[in-house]
Amino acid sequence: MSSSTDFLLALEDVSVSFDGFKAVDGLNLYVDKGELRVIIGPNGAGKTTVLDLICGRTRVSGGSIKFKDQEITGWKEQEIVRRGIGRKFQTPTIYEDLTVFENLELSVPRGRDVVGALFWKRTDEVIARVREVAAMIYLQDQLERSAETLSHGQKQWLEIGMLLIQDPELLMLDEPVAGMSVSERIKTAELLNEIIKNRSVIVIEHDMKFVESIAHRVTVMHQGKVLAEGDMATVQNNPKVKEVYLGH
Amino acid sequence: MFGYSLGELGSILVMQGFSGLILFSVYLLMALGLAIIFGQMGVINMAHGEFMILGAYMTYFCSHLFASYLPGLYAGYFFVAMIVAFIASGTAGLIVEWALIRRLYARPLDTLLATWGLSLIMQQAFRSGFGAREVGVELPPWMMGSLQVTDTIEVQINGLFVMGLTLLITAGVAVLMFKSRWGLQVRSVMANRTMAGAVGIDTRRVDRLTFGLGCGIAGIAGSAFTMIGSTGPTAGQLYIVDTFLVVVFGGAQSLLGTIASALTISQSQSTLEFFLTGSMAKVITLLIVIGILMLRPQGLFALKVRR
Amino acid sequence: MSSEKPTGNLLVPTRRQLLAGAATLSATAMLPNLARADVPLTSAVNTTGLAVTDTEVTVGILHSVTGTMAISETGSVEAEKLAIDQINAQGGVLGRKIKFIQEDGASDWPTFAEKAKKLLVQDKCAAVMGCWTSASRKAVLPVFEQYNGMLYYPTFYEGLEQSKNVIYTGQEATQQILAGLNWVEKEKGAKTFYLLGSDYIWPRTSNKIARKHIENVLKLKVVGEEYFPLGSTQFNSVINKMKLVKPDVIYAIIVGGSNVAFYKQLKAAGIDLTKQTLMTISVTEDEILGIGGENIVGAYACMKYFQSLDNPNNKAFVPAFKKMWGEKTVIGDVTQAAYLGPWLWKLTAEKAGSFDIDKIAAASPGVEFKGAPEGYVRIHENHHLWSKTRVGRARLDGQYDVIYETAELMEPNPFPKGYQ
Amino acid sequence: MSALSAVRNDPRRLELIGFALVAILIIIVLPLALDIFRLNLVGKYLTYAFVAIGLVLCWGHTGILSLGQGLFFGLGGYCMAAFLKLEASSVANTKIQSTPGIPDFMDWNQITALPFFWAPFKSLPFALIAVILVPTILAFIIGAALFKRRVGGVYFAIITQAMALVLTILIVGQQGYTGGINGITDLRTLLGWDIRTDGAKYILYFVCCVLLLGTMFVARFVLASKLGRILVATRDKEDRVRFSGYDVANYKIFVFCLASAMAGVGGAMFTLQVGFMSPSFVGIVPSIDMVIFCAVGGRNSIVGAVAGTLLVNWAKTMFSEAFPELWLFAMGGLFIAVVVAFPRGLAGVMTDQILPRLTSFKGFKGTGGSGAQPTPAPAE
Repeated sequence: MSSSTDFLLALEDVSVSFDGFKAVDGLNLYVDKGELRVIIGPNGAGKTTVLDLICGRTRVSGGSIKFKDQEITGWKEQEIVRRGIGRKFQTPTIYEDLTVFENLELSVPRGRDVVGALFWKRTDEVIARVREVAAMIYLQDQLERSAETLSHGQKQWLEIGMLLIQDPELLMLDEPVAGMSVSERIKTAELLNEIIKNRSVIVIEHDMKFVESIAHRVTVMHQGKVLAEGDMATVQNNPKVKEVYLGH
Repeated sequence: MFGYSLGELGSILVMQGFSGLILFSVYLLMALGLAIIFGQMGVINMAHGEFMILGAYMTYFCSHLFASYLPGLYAGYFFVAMIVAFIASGTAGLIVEWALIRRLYARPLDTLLATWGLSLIMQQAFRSGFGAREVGVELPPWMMGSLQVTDTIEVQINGLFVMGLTLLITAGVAVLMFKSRWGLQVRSVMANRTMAGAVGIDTRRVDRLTFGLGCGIAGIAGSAFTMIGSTGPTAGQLYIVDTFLVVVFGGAQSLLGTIASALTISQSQSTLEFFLTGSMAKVITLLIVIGILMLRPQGLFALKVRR
Repeated sequence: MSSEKPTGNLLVPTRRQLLAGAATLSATAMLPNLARADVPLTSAVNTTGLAVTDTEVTVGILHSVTGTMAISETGSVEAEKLAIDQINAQGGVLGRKIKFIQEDGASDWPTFAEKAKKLLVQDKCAAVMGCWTSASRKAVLPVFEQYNGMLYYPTFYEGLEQSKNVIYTGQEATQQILAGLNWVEKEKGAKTFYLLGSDYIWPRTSNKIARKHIENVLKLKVVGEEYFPLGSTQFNSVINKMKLVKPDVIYAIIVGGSNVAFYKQLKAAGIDLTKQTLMTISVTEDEILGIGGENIVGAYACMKYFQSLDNPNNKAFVPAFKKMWGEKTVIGDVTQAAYLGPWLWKLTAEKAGSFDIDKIAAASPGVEFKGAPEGYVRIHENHHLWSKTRVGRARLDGQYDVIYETAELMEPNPFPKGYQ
Repeated sequence: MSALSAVRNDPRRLELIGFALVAILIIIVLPLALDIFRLNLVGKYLTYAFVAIGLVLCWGHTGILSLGQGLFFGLGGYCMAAFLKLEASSVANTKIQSTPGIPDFMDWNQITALPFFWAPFKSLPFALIAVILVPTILAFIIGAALFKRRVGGVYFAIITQAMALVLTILIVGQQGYTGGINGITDLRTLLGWDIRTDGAKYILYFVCCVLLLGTMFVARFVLASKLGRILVATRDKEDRVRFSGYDVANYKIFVFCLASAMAGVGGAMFTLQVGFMSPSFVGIVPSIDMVIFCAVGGRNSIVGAVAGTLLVNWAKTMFSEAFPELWLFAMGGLFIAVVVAFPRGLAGVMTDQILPRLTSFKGFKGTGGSGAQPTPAPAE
C-alpha cells in the first residue's frame, strides 16, 4: 500500500526487534495535521519505542515512516528535529547545570552550527521569544533559576517549553504529567490544549482521567501491535482492550 | 627470509600457531579479570596490571618459602602459589573496593583516575617491598623444556600449562557467571541496580565480591606470567593497554567477545611478528584493533538493546 | 598489600643510615688532616666557584631511583657511594672530604636534564657521577657542556660520542664487541650469526658494528636481525625463526625486563644454551638476578668486568661492596664501571692539583687507576678508558666463569672507521 | 540583558580576577622570586598547562576524556624540534658524520639523505604552522571517526590511550627518522639565536606566559559563548541537545581539535625551553599525568587547570628532591584524594568552601569559574 499524502505522519508496517524480541511488530499509525493522538497500553507494549523510531533514536528493522510525505527512516535525530518533530522524554530531560533562560535559549532554532554557536548574539528578539514561551509554561518568573532547583512538574514544563520554542509541527510527549500534582496536571492539560492549536501532538499516557481530559483519538498498543483505535468511548468499550487491561 | 622449504614452512605454521595460542591464553588470562570488573561493573581499573604483579610477587614469595622449608614439595609449589596469589590479590581487591571504588560507581571515568593513583602507590609499594630490581621466579623443573612432536615441531610445556590454566579459569568464570546463583545476582545487579536491590539482593556485597574476584583472577594471571614474563615493580604497566583493548574490542559485557577478541589480537600479532619486526607487528595490530573499534564501537559481541 | 612485605627491604634505609654514619665518622676521624700543611688553599684549587670549602668538596650522584630504570641503576648508585666512602676514609681529595648530593632521574630523560642542571647551577657540584641509558646521557650532555660540568658515565654504550665534559668509564661498542666476535669465531668455529636487540640506539648501533665486523672482517654470515619494543615479553616467534635457520651463534642485546622473558622462553622452547652458543653484551650479574641462573646457564657474555674476576683489587672490592650493601647483592660490569668514576676523578684532581673543570678535563688523558677491580684502566685522549675485554660463561648460581680475556688493553674508538 | 545575566556575571568577574592573579603570578612574582634555573622549570610546567586547559574544555565541560593528549603535545613538540634539529645539523656542525648535513641520529642509523617529510621543516613558518595543524588534523581524524559513531566516555578514553601508545612505539621503532627513544636532542639555535643562554630562557619564558594567557582567553571566550553552554548541555543531556536540532558530533570534534591544538602549542614551547623532545612525553603515563594536573586544579576551571599544573609539578619536583623513594606514594595519594574527596579540584574548594566565607553573595554557579559535578557521557 503506497502512502497517502494528506497525513502529517504515516507509519506503515513498521517493525523493530531487539535480539529477536519484536518490540514493535508491523505497526500502522497515521496522524493528521492538528490532531492530538494519545497512545495508551500496558507496560512493554512498545509505546516509547514507537516514539524512538519516529524521532530516529532507534532504527527501524522494517517498514516506512513518512513525515510530511517524506521518508525519514534512517535520518539522524537532528535532521528529523529540524524537519519539525519535537520529542519529550519520559523523565524530564533538561540541562540541570544551566538556568531556565539558558535552557530555552539553547533550544531556539538558530545558530545550530559550530560557528553560529561560537559567535551567537543574545538579541532582544531571542530574549523576547524566550520570555514568551516561558510565560506559556508558567516559568516567566523563574528565568534565572538554575534548572536543577525546579520542581519535578516545572522540569516537565520546561522540557515542553524547550520543544515549543522550536515551534515543531509534530510534538511527541512521553508521559507529560508523570509525577505531577493535581493542580499541575490541570495546568498541563490547559497547556496542551493551548499547544495543539497549530500543531499535531502525540501523547503517551497512563492516567485515564488525564487522557479523557485531552484526547481526540486514542490508539491502544499491545505487544508491539495496534490493538484498537478510535475515540475514548469506543476504545474503552472494546472487549480486547478490557481484556488487556483487566484480564491480567 | 622466505627461503624455507615446504616442510619447514609447515612446521613454522604449526609452531607459530602454537605461540599464537600461548599469546592468546596470556591475553585471555589478563583480560578475564578486567572483563568482569569493567564489563560487569563499568569500573575502569587502571591498577589491574599491579594486581597481576602482586600475584607474581606472591609466586616469587612461595617459591622461596618452599625452597627453604618444604624442598620436598617444591615440584608442586606453583599450584599453592596460584592459590596464594588469588587470595592476596583478591583480598587487596576487596579492600580497595571498600576503601575507594564504591565511592565512585556513579563516575566511571573517575574510577580510571583514582585507580591510576592506586597503581602508582602499588608500584612504589612493590619497589620498597621487594626492591627495585626484577626478581627471578624459579620454576619446578617439570615445567621447563618442551615436547618433541616431530623433528621440527616442538611444543613448550609451560605454554601448554598456561593454556590449560586459562581454559580452566575461563570455564570456571563462565560457570560462575551463568550457572551459579551468585552469577545471576551479579548480572541482575548490572542489569538494574535499583531493581535488584528492591528484590533483596545485597548489591554492595555483590559489587565487592565481583571486584574481588576480578582482582583475584588478575593475581592468578600474574602468577602464571612468572613463567614467561618478568616480575618487577613496573612490569604491570606493560599489560594495561593491551588488556583494555582486548576487553573493549570484545564488547564489554560479553565473555564470549573477550575470548574472541583475545584470539583475533593474539593471532594477528604473532603472525605479523613472524614476517615483520616486533615493533611494527605491535603497531599494526593496535591500529587494526582501533580501526575496527571505529567501525564497530560496541565491539565484536555486544547486545543490542533499547537505550 | 603491606602484610606480605618481607622484612628484607627494610634494610635499605638502615643501610643508608649506616653509610651516613660511616661518612661522618670518617670525616671527624680525619679532622686532624685539616691542620696538615699539604692541604692546598681553596682559592688555589677552586678558581671557578665550585662547591669546595676548606674541608669539603661536593659531587653529585644522578641516577634513577624510581621508574623502570631503577632496576638497573641501583647498583651504580651503591658503587659510587662505596667509592666515595673509601676515598673519604683515605683522607678525601686534595685534603677535602667528598660530600655527595643525590638526585633522582626518575627514569625520565627531561628529569635527568633538570636535575643535572640543578646539580651544576645550584649545587655547583665539582663532578657528577651518573646516568645509565643513552637517552639520559644525551639529555644531560648539552647541560654539562653549557654549564661546563664533569660527568662520569658508567654504562657500556654505543659510542659515536665524545665530549670534553664527560669521562666514559664503561666500554664503547667496538671495545665490547670485536674481541668477543673474534673469540667465538676462533673458539667456536662459528659461521652464522643471528642478531637480536631491544629497539633503541645502543642495540641497533652495536649490532650494526657486529654485522660489519662479521661480514667484512671475519667474512662470515649474518642470517637474521630482529628488534623488539622495550619491555616486550613475547619472543616465541623469533625463537621459532631461529629454530629454522639454526644459527651457530645467537647474538643478543636485549635489555631490562625483556631479558627475563627472552631467556625463559628460550629455555622453555628447548634451546639449551650449553649446546647452542649464545653471546650477549647486555646481561650482567645484575640482570641474571631477574632472569634466574637456571634459565641462562651456559650463555656467553662479553664485557670488561665480572664479579668472579680473580685479581687482588677485585678480591678486596667485592667483600667491601657486600659489607656495605649486603651479602645478597651482586656486582655487574656497569656497577664496577660506576665505582671507577669517583676514583678516576680523585686521581685526576690530584694530578691537576685543582678541582677546576677545565683543568680536570685537560688532565684526564693518561690518568691511570691501578686499583681498579677490573685490574687496570687508563683514560684515553678521547675520554674513554683503555680496558681489557673478557668473555664469561654463565653459571647456575648467576655468576660468570671468566674463560677469556684480551692480552692487551683495547683502545677505545668511539668513531670506528669502517663500522659506520 | 544586564538584568538577565546578573547572576552569571559574578562567576565571570570571579574568573577574570583569577586570570589577573595568574598573570601577576607568572609574569611578575615568579620571575622576581626565582633564579633562572627554577624559572625555566616553571616555564616547563606552564607548557603542560596548555594541555590542561584543553582538557578543561573537552573533559571538564564536554565530558569527553582523552587519555592521549600527550600524543598532541608530542606532535607539536616534535614539529618544533624538527626545525631546530635541522638548523643545528648544519654541514659545519656535523662534519664528523659519514653524511654531514643531516641530523646525527639519522647518520647513526645509516640514513644517507634527508627524508622527504623532514625537508619542509627547514622553513620556520612551515614548522610553526605544523605545530598547530598536525595535532589538529590528527585530532580531527580521530574525533570524526569516533564521535560521528557516538563513541564516548570510557571507549574514547581507551582508544585515545591506544593511539598514544601506537605513536610512542612508532617513534621508538623508527628511530632513523625520529631519533628513537633518545628523542631529538641537542637543539641549539632558533634562526641563529642561541636558545640555551639564560637571556634566551628568560625571553622564552615570557613568550610562553603570553601564549598561555592567550590560550586562557581563547578558552574563556569559547566557554562563555553559546557554544560553551552547548558543550555543558552535551555533557549532561546529549540526547536533549540532539533533539534540539544540534549535530553533537561536530561540537565534540571542534572542542577536541581545539584542545589538541593547544596541546601542540604547549609541546612546541616545551621543546624550545627544555631544548629537546623525546617520546617520553607522547606516551600513556604523561598523558594521564596531564589529566591529573587538570583534575587537581578543577576540571571545570581554566584558572584551576593552570594552578593545578603548577602545584602538582612543584610538589613533584620538591618531593623527588627531598625523598626520591617516596614521591610516588605522595602523587598517588594526591590523585586519589582529589578524585574521591574534591572532584572539582582546587577551583571547587575555592568556590564552595573559601569564597562563600569571604564574600557576602553565595552559591556561584555557571560555566566559568566552576560548574556542578560532571556526569560523564554515557558509554555507548
